[in-house]
Amino acid sequence: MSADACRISLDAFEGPLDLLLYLIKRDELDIYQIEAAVVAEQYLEYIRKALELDLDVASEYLVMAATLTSMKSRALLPASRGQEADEIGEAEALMRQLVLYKAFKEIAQDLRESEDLWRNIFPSAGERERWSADSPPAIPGQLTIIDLLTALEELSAPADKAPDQRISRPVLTIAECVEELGGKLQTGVWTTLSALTGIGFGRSRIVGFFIAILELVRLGRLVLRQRRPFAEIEVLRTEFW
Amino acid sequence: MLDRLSRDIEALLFATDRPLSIDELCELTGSGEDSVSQAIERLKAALEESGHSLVIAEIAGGFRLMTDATHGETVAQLFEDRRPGRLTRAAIETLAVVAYNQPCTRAAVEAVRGVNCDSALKSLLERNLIRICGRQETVGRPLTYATTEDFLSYFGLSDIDHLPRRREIEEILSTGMPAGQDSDLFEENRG
Amino acid sequence: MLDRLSRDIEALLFATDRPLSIDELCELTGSGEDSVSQAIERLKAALEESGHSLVIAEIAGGFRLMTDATHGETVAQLFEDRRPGRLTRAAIETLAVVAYNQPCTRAAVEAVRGVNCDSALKSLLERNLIRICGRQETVGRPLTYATTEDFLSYFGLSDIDHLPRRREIEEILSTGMPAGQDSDLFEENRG
Repeated sequence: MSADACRISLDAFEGPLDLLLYLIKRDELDIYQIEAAVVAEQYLEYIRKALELDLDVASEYLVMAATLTSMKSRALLPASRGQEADEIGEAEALMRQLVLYKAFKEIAQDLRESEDLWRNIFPSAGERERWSADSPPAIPGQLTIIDLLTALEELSAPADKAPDQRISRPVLTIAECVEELGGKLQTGVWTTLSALTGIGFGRSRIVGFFIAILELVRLGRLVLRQRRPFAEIEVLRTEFW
Repeated sequence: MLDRLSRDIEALLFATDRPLSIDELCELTGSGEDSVSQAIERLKAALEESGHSLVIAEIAGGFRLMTDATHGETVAQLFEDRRPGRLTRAAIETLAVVAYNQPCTRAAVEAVRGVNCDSALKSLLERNLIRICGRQETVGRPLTYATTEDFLSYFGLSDIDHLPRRREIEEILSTGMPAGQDSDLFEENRG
Repeated sequence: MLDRLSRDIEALLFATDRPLSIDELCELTGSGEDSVSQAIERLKAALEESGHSLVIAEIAGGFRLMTDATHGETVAQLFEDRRPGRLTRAAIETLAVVAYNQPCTRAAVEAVRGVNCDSALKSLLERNLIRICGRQETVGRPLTYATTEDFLSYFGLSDIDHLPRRREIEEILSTGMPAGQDSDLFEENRG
């Protein structure tokens, strides 16, 4: 990937599907015959460059990275019983999702053209003021539920911000994962992944941490171990942190 | 055929929601006063000649396109049974409180809003957005209010249960901090 | 010269603040459907012939007089400070999904777009291009969204059924919406 291509920041995309469509078009791939290994390679390469450029990468991109990595690794392994069907199902599901999203992107483009045209066409202001008596009640459509909700929200805003309210969560970026890891890991002490992410948090958070950890392993700042298949993954901070 | 300037002026006088003065028309079309005045005359003549129902009226120091008075009766029908006038801020707040707390007394609304709600309740009753639905069995047996069928149709709801819940309100109204795909998981923690 | 019925219709289409359907025009003018349709045609021809800047547009299930697009720049000056901006890409994509799947939940939109859609939905609700239309009778009873009349007017569509048909969408949606990425990824592992 050229340096220029990397400069297209992730901000230009409406999410992982949009980025995938861009890569498929760029590399002239066939959306109906996606080869997991090829697409995954391009996608991961793009995300890796974005991470190197210190761009914030939203967790949604990382979840897709994990999906593609899983598809890619399955594609490389010798097929076991039933696995081939899984693989096809997985690729098919992704293909359908991409085709659907692409269709909606095109519709959005058509709507955009209509918007540009109709923004330049104006109705008359109407003659309600001139012809109607000045009586109170309201016309449907003058007020929406949103007006009601906003009024309610503003009324209750200063009062109760009790701790049992919903936790709002911004999109987690890799940079944030790394920062949090730095705070939690002590040099020379093995720590489990679940202790780092916290139990009961979202999958995106786990994936985000996992990708951050892999990146830090690559840079030699962390060491990973897993005592047996499916055992807890453990992480050790090295002196190169 | 109308010239470009007359057409531009016609479009402006058609779309505007207030009379436009000659000065404003000059600025909007980038033309001089004489040209604009003459274009208005041509436009008047064209509308009259082909017998349109629209005329250029000179009111409140400006020009505006209007239906001519002979169509008054026809046009007035449009607005006969429909009721203009926006709800006031006080009325919207009061309505919101009643909708989410019904049945609910005047004192309860006033406790939330912190001000007297007499006139807001009265105007909501007049507009048939709320109704008196009973009395609360407490000291003084105050009247209680609830929303009406008209309230539902006004907001396009088929059931009062379709009003967004408080938690959903926060979700819809919270900006900048979108709830993630994992919102369901966060809620588990609360329980 | 325009006849009485055409003039009446012209006056109505000018004075109204929303599109008027053929049925409404019949009732308001006390004429039959054929007469009204023909009068509309005569009106269209008259406006075109004398080169007025006005056209009859068929939008949101009815007719309305509007300025023609060539005067857009001139007229837009009138509303410069209060015309809402173009929709963001996120908003317009979200709107596309809602339009083709209504009524539709937030989760369904997010499954198609693969990203959180809270703030896009919120801005569409604020601009009254979508509305809350009920709840889906599934776990959690999530709110459902649909497009509004303003949506049709905003994009110059005459009817929601007149959205161009898309084969891919129909095929894929007929076999069920795709699940969100999260569930795709983790369901395999559970299995």
